[in-house]
Amino acid sequence: SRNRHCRLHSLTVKVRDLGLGFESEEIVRFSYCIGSCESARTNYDLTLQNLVQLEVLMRDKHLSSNPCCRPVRYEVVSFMDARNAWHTVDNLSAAECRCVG
Amino acid sequence: SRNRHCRLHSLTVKVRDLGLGFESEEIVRFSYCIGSCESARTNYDLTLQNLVQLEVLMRDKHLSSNPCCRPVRYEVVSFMDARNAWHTVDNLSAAECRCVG
Amino acid sequence: RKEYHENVYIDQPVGLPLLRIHALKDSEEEEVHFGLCPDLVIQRDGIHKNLWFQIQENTGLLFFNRSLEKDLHKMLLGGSWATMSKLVFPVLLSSQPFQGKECQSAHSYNLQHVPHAKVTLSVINATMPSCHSTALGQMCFTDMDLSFQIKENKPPGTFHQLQLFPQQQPCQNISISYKVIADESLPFHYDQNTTTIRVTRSLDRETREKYELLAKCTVRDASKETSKEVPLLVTVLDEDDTPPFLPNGTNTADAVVEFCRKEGTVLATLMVYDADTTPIFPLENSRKKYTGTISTSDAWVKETFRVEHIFNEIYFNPNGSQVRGTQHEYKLVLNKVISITESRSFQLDVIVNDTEYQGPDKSLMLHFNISILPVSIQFPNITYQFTVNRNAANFSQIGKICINNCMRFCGINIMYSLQAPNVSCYAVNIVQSHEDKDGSLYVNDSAVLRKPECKEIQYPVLAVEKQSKKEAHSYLTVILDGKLIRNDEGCLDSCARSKTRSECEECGGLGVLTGRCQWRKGSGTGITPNYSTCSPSIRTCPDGKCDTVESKDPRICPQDCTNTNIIGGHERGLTGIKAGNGICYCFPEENCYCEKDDIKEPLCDDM
Amino acid sequence: QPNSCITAESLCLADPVCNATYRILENCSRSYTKNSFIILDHEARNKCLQAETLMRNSHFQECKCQRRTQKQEEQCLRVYWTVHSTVSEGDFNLEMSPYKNVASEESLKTNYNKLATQVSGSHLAGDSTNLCLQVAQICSLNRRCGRLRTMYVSNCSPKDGHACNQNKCHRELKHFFGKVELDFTMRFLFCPCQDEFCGERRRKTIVPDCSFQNSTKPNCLLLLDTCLKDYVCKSRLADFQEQCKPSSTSSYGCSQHNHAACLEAYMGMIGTPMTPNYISNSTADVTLWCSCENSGNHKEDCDEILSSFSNNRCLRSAMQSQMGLNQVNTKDLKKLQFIPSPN
Repeated sequence: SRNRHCRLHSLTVKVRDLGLGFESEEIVRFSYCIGSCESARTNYDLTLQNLVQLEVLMRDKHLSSNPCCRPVRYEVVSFMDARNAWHTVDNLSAAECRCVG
Repeated sequence: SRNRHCRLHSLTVKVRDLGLGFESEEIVRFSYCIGSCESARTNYDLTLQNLVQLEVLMRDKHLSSNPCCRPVRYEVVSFMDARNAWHTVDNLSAAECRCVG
Repeated sequence: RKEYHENVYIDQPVGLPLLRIHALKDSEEEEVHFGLCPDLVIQRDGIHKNLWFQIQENTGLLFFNRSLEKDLHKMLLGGSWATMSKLVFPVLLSSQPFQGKECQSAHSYNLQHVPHAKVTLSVINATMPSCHSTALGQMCFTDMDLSFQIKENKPPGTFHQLQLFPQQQPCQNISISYKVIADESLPFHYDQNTTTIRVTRSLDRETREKYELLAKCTVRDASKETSKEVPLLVTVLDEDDTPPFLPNGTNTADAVVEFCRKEGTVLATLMVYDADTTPIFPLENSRKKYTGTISTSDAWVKETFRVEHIFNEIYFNPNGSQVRGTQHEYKLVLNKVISITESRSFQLDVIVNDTEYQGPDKSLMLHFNISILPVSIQFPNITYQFTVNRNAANFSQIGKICINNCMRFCGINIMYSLQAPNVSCYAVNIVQSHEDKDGSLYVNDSAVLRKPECKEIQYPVLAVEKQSKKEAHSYLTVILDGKLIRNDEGCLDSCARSKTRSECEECGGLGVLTGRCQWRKGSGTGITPNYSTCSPSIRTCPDGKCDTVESKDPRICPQDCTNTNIIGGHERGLTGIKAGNGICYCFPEENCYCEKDDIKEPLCDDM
Repeated sequence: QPNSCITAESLCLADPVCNATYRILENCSRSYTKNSFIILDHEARNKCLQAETLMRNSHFQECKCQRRTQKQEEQCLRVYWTVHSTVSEGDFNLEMSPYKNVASEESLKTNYNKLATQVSGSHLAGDSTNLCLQVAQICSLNRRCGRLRTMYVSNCSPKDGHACNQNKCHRELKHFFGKVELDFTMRFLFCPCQDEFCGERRRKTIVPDCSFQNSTKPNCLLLLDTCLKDYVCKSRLADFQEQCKPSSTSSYGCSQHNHAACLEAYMGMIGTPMTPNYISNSTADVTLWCSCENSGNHKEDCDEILSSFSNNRCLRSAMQSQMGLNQVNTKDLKKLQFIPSPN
């Protein structure tokens, strides 16, 4: 459990694999946020966890008992598609991660 | 799944069931955030989802692919414990929810 | 009596006395003059000309001279039929005949400085109670309680008349007789004929300040007889008529200044008593009453010492009764730090003065025999030797360095330092403790500990007293031993991060003595000071104190030093976690958590 | 119905003559509060007296102030005492309360009972013999009561090792007892106890370490002096003296025959410099945090202040009747069916 705190990771992917429907042979750098937000939890999170353990509250995928590791700033990504047209996509790649919420 | 958007719910719990170690017969109002944040997703989230489906990225409990439904404001809660001592716990009960991150 | 209450009925006959104001004299030859002011206050209606009441200047009899019927509307607020309203006015007292100007300064707002009695008349919008409607018992006394105040050291005089005025008791064909039940020896006399009560001699509060008598009234009508007893209380008012005195004759105390030399140190205390009371209210007057001044012309003495004075009420028991008096405490206090080289003995005198007492011996002298001893800066004649494990981490605490009596110092600041060692192995350093008394030795370069050539290191140790620059020297030998152990890469820098025993004991962290963190198994349930936690050294962390080594880096012992958020059931100390629920662990400089031992994986959404 | 002193003031200010006289009175009242009255020369003092008599017979006749109106209350009380400054300064008996008389007791039975049934029947009730615990639970169920209770407790508790701030604590306590319905606060503060454990909870209700106690006990004359210099405290004290005036003749114990009014006036003192509290966990007697030590010749005046709380027949009978009331209500609640807790 050491040093897996929420931080920025990145990899290079084909534009096609972004799954946004663009047809392009280009590759882009995609950065994303992953890691534990344990150290950002509050009394609320501890209580939520205890209530679920006591089954006072039901476990639910829309119930998060600690802050989530999410981008707080994005980078714009530009590329030319197969018909040599330029595209710029906002909010695609994370620029900075933090435990939010 | 219509009205399952991220919002505030509350219930009355015994202080003892909060699981924070306080011995008290008092009850407190505990409010928490639950609900879907689908409507707040960005290109980043769609891309992340696709990369996981393509197994370019591994599924991981510390990887959240949409904003999470979290408190953005908390309420203080005070109670008297079994030795008649007063306690005030910060950031215990949610006061307002939002899709964050 | 300070206050008089009486009822006045709308149909009450005029021209008769309503009540009698009594007063006592301050001296035999003094005359007594009673006076009324032209205005009075009508409750809810404010100030009005006094058209209804007059007072006999020398007897204090208050007459009701004009019927209220015509002025009812003034009384009862423009016809709003309140059943009752109140008239309030002062009866002034003077030893000179009244010229009328006394009323200017004495209007009802500000009477603290004018001798007076406050009269409150309740105007009752109903006919006077007839004979049969009044219970026999109510014909004896009005509902005013019989409590009186008599100044001590004053001449005798009459202070009350038990018998009510005719219109105050409506029944004619009944007989009312009064008696005062009191011990013969008491200084009061009751005159059966006039039903007046006299104080027969000058009273001395310092002998007795309260008298409880009993007024008995017997009412007989044709068919029956009833009697009623009411307590009659006399309180004796104090005058400053006794000088200060020493409780057991001691006016001298010894004051030794040695190890504690800082400003504010209390060196000695002497008591002075006064049989008089000392009112604390209003504050400014009480402080001025008793003074305590150092009597010296030596500037150094004036600068170096001060006297602090507090007083509280005590009780004296002259022949069995309990009387309030005052105990004055005079503390001799250091007004500034005294150098360790200062050494002298002398007597310091303090003059205590009772400023309000007019008689002889109003002040007395207190003597403090002061001896200021020098303090030597020396190490005990031993050389310091400590063994350190080669796996020790930075900030691990090795031991303490302390010159003679160092733990008894206050106001004496010692700076400890290590000089260059005999071999170039600079592994250890020293830091002052919080009050600069002793020095804490700690590892400040753990890499040096792993060098085989560094086995036994000798440091010259220097101690310097900050103010006088006096020095002391000694030697410290550090012996390194222990087999080196490898640290797992994944280990982090702070023991406090670990949440379980296994995680804790497989890693090191800042401050560890033997290369491994130590798990402190908690005991007790709920929020307890004895919480489970992972520590670099259980002897010093957590111990509720963030010492000077621990405060060098937040990762060493956040359990004692953290000021960040503590999440979960806890109790915060001045710094750090005083008590916690289950296991307490920290992300230094972020948050600390206290959670129950059976921590499951946190819930996570989506995915 | 006596009018409000605020409306009286605005009517007066609209009338030039009244306006001028009222301004004179404002200066007079300012000098009384700083008791520099002695500096006022004879001429100025007479002007004040006439101004006040004029005022009392004009718009301000019998004007009063509304209880529990927070911001407005202070402004109204300032007007009231401006027009009533001849009540002799520094005197303990303030004669008349500036507040309009209290609503009748019937209006008290609002939504308290509804919540009480939820607590007493549900799994949340826990130790139901401790009535002070139960009223605390009922308060937590009511959103306003629970929130305002947390507000005063958190402001009356020490934060991170530093001592509490008594002014903030007093402000929040006044807020709680001024805002939450009497229905709750009466039962919350005057809950009956059979044992010292319940008695300790009752004693600690107003967080006395911060709101009541201080390191040393001042003389009660000093406490009164501080109170009389503060409009709200002076008014609450006048109200308490009027509503809780003991009567030796009536079996009711009070000359005003309105126990609820006395208890409301007592609660009005909480959060002022003369905040009263229960003496210990084994009695329902209350007192002030002051002593009559070092009173000198003013011992009797001091005793009068202290005993108006610690030995007041009317206050004691009002508290006993309220506690008796609470006792009865919770017994018959048991029979009612449990209703699930709100969501």
